[in-house]
Amino acid sequence: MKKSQTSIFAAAALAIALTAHAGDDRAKAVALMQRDFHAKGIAHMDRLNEDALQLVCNRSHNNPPKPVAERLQQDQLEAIKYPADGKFLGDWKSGEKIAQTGSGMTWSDKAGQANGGSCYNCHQIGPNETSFGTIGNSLRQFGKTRGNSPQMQKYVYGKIYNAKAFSLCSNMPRFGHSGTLTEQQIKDLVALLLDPNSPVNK
Amino acid sequence: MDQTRRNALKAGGGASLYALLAAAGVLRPDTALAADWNQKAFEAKNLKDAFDALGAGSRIDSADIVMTAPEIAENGAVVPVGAVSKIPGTESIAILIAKNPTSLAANFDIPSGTEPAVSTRVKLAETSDVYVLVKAQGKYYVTKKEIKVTIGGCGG
Amino acid sequence: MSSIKLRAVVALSGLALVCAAQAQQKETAAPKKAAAQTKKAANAAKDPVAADFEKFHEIMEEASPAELFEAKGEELWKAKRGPKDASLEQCDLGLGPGVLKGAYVRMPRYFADAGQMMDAERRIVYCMVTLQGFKAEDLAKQPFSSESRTPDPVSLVTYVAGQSRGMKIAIPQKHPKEREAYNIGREIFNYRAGPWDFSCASCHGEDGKRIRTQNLPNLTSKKDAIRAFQGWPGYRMTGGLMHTLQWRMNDCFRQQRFPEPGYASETIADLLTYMAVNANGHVYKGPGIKR
Amino acid sequence: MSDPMRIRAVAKDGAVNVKILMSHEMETGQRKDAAGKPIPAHFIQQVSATWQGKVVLSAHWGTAIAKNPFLEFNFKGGKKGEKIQVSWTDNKGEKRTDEATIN
Repeated sequence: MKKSQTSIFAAAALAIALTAHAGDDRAKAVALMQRDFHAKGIAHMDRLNEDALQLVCNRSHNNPPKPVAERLQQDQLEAIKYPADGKFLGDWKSGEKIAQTGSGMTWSDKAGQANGGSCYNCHQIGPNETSFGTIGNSLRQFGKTRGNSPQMQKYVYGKIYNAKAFSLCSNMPRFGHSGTLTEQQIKDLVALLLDPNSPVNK
Repeated sequence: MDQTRRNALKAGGGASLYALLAAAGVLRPDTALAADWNQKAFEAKNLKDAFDALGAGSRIDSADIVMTAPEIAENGAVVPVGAVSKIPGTESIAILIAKNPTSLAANFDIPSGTEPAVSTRVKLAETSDVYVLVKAQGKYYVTKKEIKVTIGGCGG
Repeated sequence: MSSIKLRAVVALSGLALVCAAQAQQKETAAPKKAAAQTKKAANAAKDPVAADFEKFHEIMEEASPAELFEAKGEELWKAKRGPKDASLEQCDLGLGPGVLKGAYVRMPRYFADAGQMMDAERRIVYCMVTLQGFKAEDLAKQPFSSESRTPDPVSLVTYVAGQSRGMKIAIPQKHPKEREAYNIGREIFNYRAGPWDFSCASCHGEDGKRIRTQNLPNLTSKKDAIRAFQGWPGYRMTGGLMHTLQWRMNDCFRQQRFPEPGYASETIADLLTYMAVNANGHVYKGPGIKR
Repeated sequence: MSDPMRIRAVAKDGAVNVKILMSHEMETGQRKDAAGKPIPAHFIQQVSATWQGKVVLSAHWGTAIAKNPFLEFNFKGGKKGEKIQVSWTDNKGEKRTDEATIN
């Protein structure tokens, strides 16, 4: 099963790679970066290597053919690790702090430190934070309008864990997949969005 | 400034000696004023103490003071503030920031011949009311405006 | 003071607002009023906030602290310095030795003597090495401004940039290497990688977006591209430091969660070529002020 | 040693507009370094501008003036070609005077 997925993916990726017109410049760009960059702090050189998903998004200008996108989204979805205890709602107050915090994973951050979710950088969320970005959609009253069902909780958990499972070349980082946020942190963010007591839903 | 003279002024008990020297023509009044940095006012930890230390215990709200400042500061570290006084006989213009660790930011003496208008840039520790205090013919006039301090771009 | 200590000083600054440290208690304060404000802010999409920022930005740029660094740069440009005890007055910035007027708005460009694409800072470093005998490795050690130190190339770039104030940006694309640099730069701009899957385009590829309250120019569009050029080198209000485009690229890659690009490297020159060519035709206003 | 000020003085309609930029840290004394040690305050306390021997502005500053301070004012009487002097003194007793010609 695993193997066949990989080969389907490889074939698709190859097809895109072959049809891409800027391949030569891209190859030169990658070679140049490999030469000119250096590891610093926790940011090692392997970060310059595309993973499979990045490769497909890069070569398709973030617009992969539908069958490829669906296939790869399925892979991403299947790789999401949901909480073993089956609970998705953490503490919305902690969630708000995580949403506010923008540090983590840069070369100036330390290994092992608690990372932030940078959520406000891109989304409107709570009512009291007027300094929010607009790269992502507004999440105001997210739970109020969408409900708090177990399915919704699982969806939100999954979306934060790996946004690419739902939209392959989304701008949103894969916070769980990349090891940026812990299970508990993601639960807290789910609570921020869905807990009826969270100011987001007031 | 001449440090010796300043010390002499302090040692000599301030106002009386100053008046004496000024009367004798040793000091020009405006230069002497410049030497007198009001420590008590500048170190005051809240607005009331700062006003009191400036001698502005009672103040008149005035529409004749025009403050130019942003509603929302792009960055609290550099906030442009301009103040113009249309009050006749304006002698000094001060800028105070309510929520800063020390409230008094600046005090400008306006000699005759200089327009009662100054611009500078201040730091705001957080969203705060900013006051412009004008002294004219022995009375104090004031206006205020809230300036918001925001969080900008960047992830950390 | 050690550099580590300095970094911490910057991070601890009470007045320089650092994102990570912010406003975690805000949730409790005056919810009703704030909610109304949020709504208002969200509704007025092309918001007065941005207009207000711009207005005061312009007022401040009329007398920008960047001028202090321009003056410093001029002094450094003309002074005999380095192991060769020479000034930079014979440095060729692309228009002939010693020609400063208009040089900044025509870089990056291909320099045949070096056989390389060079942006202004890369070229100035090259001149400091070839004319004055400084070592490139030394200049690359601490190339960005800190509280205790403004590196010489930063002041020099600011001076050189000031000499193109009011001139039209005209980055050349005649030489094949210049056209190639543009194409490679575009690929670097769009290259997604790293733990957060970011490229430059993740933040700078769409119109009308912001991060927190900061507007994000769409650097792939002709209309916005000028904003990658305008105001640089810039006096950054946070920390009150003078920064060049070399710093801007470096810190963008940091926040992109990438490893660190080499200072004054070809990668940066190519990336800057892509962005600068897109800004061609606009009038450059000289060193500016940044948030 | 401190860097020179940038002084622009422009005569227009009988008044001189003066814009000054000073190179100074304006350290508040409120900040701490990595070791938790307070960074001592270091800021300009007094600024005065003179023209023809007459003080045309004198300012007293606290720690809230932004780093690399800016000051703008207008005075009457100055003419093109005349000089103005600007001096500052900080809380450590350092001082600096620069001169500019009115344009």
